[in-house]
Amino acid sequence: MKSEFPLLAAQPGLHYLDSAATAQIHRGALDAVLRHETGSRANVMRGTYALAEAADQAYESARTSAARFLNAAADEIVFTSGATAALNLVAHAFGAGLQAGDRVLVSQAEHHSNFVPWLMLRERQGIALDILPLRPDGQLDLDRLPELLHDQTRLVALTHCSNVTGAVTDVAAVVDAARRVGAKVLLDGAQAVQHGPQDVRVMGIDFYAFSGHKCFAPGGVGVLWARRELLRDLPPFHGGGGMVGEVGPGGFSWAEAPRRFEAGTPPIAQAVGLAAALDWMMGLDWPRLRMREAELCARLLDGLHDIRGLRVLGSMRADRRAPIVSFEMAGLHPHDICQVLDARGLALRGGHHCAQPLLAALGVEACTRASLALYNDAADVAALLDGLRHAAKVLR
Amino acid sequence: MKSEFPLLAAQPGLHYLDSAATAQIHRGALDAVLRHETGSRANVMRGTYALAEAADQAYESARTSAARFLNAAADEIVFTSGATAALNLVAHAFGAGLQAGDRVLVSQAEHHSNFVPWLMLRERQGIALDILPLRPDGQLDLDRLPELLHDQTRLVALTHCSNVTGAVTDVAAVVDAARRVGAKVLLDGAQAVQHGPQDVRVMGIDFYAFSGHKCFAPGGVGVLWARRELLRDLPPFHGGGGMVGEVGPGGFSWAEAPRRFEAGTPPIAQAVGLAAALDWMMGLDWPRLRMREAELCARLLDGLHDIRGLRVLGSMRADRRAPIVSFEMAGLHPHDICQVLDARGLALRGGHHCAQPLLAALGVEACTRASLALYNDAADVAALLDGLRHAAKVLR
Amino acid sequence: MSGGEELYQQAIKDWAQADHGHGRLDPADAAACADSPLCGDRVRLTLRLDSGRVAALAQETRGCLLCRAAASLLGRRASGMDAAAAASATAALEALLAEGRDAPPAWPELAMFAPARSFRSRHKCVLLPFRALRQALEGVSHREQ
Amino acid sequence: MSGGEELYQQAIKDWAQADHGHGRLDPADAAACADSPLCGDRVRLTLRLDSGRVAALAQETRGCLLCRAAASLLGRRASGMDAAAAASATAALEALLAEGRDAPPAWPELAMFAPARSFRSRHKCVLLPFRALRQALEGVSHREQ
Ligand SMILES: Cc1ncc(COP(=O)(O)O)c(C=O)c1O
Ligand SMILES: Cc1ncc(COP(=O)(O)O)c(C=O)c1O
Repeated sequence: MKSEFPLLAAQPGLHYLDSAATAQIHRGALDAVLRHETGSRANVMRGTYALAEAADQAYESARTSAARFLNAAADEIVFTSGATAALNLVAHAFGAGLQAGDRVLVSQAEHHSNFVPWLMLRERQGIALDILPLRPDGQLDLDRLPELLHDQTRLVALTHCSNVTGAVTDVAAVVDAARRVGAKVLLDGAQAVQHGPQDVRVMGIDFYAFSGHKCFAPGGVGVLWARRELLRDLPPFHGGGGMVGEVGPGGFSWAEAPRRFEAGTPPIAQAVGLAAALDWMMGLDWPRLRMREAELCARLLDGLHDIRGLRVLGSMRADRRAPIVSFEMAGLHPHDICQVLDARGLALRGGHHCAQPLLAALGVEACTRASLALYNDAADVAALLDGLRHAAKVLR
Repeated sequence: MKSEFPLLAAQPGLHYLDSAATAQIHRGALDAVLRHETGSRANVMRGTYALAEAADQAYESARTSAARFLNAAADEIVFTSGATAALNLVAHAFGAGLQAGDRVLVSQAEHHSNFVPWLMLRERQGIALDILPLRPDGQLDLDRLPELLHDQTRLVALTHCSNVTGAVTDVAAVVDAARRVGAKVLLDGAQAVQHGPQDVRVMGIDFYAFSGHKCFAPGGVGVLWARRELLRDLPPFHGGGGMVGEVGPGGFSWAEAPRRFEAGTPPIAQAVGLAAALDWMMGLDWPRLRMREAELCARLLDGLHDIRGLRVLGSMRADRRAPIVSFEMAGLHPHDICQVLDARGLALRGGHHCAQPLLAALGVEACTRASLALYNDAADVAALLDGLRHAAKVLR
Repeated sequence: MSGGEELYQQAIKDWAQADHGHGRLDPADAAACADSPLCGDRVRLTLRLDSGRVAALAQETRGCLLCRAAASLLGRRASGMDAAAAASATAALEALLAEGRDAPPAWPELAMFAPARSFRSRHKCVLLPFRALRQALEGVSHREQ
Repeated sequence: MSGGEELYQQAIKDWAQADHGHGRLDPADAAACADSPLCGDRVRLTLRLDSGRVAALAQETRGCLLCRAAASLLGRRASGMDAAAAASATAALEALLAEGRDAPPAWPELAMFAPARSFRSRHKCVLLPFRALRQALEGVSHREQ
């Protein structure tokens, strides 16, 4: 599998364990970018010459790929510059309809990208923000949902999968509770997508957001999916070329969704690269890959359990989590740990992982994170466990 | 020159005359993207491992290149997803400080991306929008500035160069007038940058925005430059990872500029590609290239002048315009013209070019646009002139 | 870069030139305006109806030759159509453009649009008047992207 | 992937371990808190001053070994420094890290940070306590990116 990822193929000594930050790019995605830029590069949407038609078709067919990946319709797919931009889009476009008295529910487990936009919405519109707490095992405390959901709750905006603990949200329970108060449900899928295609219909949610760079695709592109009925009525967020009907000094009319939300020249080659990555992913045997990822994760958790003074954040069970494992080592700072690991070709990240509320809830200031993707193998896990023992020696 | 542009090199029969929509990518920019994705791909800002350090350095050094291109400082450069995103950023971050009674001045020559965000700001904050008219020759009617600028004018947001008429704005006169009422000046540089490096200090402006895909670089990346003193105090626009200090349920503190404005994972490889394109451009002989572009433009204007029933929008003089030439042909629709031209390998765009107010001011519904860049030559111009004569025959 | 000229057969130019049904009915029993914001084409239809069927159609069209030819064709041929007929003509035209189907016996003139098949960005130009007619007859709004 | 371990010489570990000057002065004549929002390091300094010179320094540091070693070094060595001395020590440390300069005679201990040269993301860890000291003495706020 590593041979399909040019960077990993070129650096055989590298144990890349930071896919939760950015996954490596698949060669198919890189080739697609290259092919597009050298064979079909033009602006989209308005040109009638052959190159522009090719660019248009490539871009719209990328939309179709993204839709298939989520089991959605193409006209429900908005291309953005990333998950963060997608989440801000919802906070502005959906948020514009909210006012004092309305409530939004988020959780302590959110990445800042699904937390700060709601803090900002609270400042802008005077809504109330409810915060679902974590259980000590890192799972969202869904038992608290009934008391935190109100008739005024308009949106439940939760992570699909924590970028720190790997905890996977019980979506059915969330949707069920949210529907009871008539709230819409947004899932931040940034961490979920690299572990396989998703089904927004089966989940029964309303919004889904993710980034290309976390699913083996180029950076600079992301996806917001929203139910057609919802998208149809939302006001635009960014203004600019392509999202309007008529424009004059008196105002402007809106283009239809999804164009209404794609002001300006979109990331065309990046969307084409994303589609190549998603198409490739859709051809994989995910039940098998998920089992493999879970096995590696279990092996990692087992090994970490045996390291003295090491504490894993969240559950020690591999079955209710994605293969993202963060930990503390008594008396050792994550930066120092990562530095020593780097000397052995182990690429891990230490810090607050843009999840300060989560770290605060777990009583941690910073932690070290190992995240596994489909290209990781048992040797990567073994090297990490070795490396951590070594780091403890070097640093103490 | 065409040999340095992979798409043009691969399609020798192509007369690409749509660089105002998207310029072709320089091979150096494409190589830089490829090298980055296969050698230095990691997320930026928080990793300490070697790959993350390399990514960080590449990204920050891209910031330095963009700064050099504008004669600015690196910490004044905000990477965005494009010019449109940069303009929306200003409309929100600077716009947040405006209120009813304040005024913003734009012009009839603006691209929708520098028009709609201000219409939206007017809706949000109740500011007044003043609109500088065009002269019949397509130039901004700067004589009207004194009467349209008020003590309450906070911002003058104008295009540096029209994407329809090619008219170049007399920046010194604008800055002079704006300073007199204490207004800041924003220039939309989207069309200017492909014709050479710019000097924001000499221009004496406050904000400058442009896109990578229009200056021989990848799409999905753009630049907002703002004066350090201004940027320091502006509130953030998008919320998310990387733009915060501390985050908790009570709120968040801001990171320093420029990070404050770069929520989420930025377009890293795209910024690296942009830097390669800008570095390459900075090594060119621009006085010579500009003269060459002006000569080609003059040749084109001359030739168009001789075609019966053809009317050029804006000035017939090549010296006060960038090599962007839009025209009408009596009784012929731009789409039909472009279609016939396409059959001869001529890539041109017809329509309103996202500039409905400008077309309305010039009394036109749609027009055909030929835009020249540094890789175009006399053969491109000759083919176009031939093609137009032919189109008139085919379509009438 | 291929065969864009075949598009402009004499038939298309003639239909566009003829501009059948040009004008506006006032009063009208139904009306629709379909536009393509991205290319600026616009078709304004006004209809007189007789038990749900077109008794008279007038069109004001701003657009390219393809769009104008299609509008002019409706100006000549729409009489007697009801919503179902408009839907089926539109579907036939869509199938002709997208899937390469032949023109249906009821609409032999549609064959003149066959060369537009390979130019996807132009399909909407041809379809706009037909979509406007459906919109007017079905009373639903439709705006083409 | 290169030589990350050399960073952690015994000297650094010893200085960090020793944690010289740990604590907080109350009342204090000057104070500063410098943090690195991106990695979570934080240094809180409290000072007693005597005609602009450090009479006593206390530090509370949360951070990595490099940051703690640098803070502990200040805890031991800051006495007698004024703003100019803090500025020049900081500059010397910056030059040592960024340009490969030697440690200045007045600050031989800085040599222990030389292995951090090739790890640019760690420079700020080492510099944070020094920048906090400048901030406290100059009364200007400084936040490290
Ligand atoms: C003058 C002008 N301003 C702004 C833009 C918007 O740039 P982008 O679409 O790359 O965001 C364009 C390009 O279409 C333009 O020509
Ligand atoms: C859970 C989660 N949400 C959102 C984001 C933001 O994604 P991006 O930085 O690609 O916009 C991330 C990635 O850092 C994440 O892990």
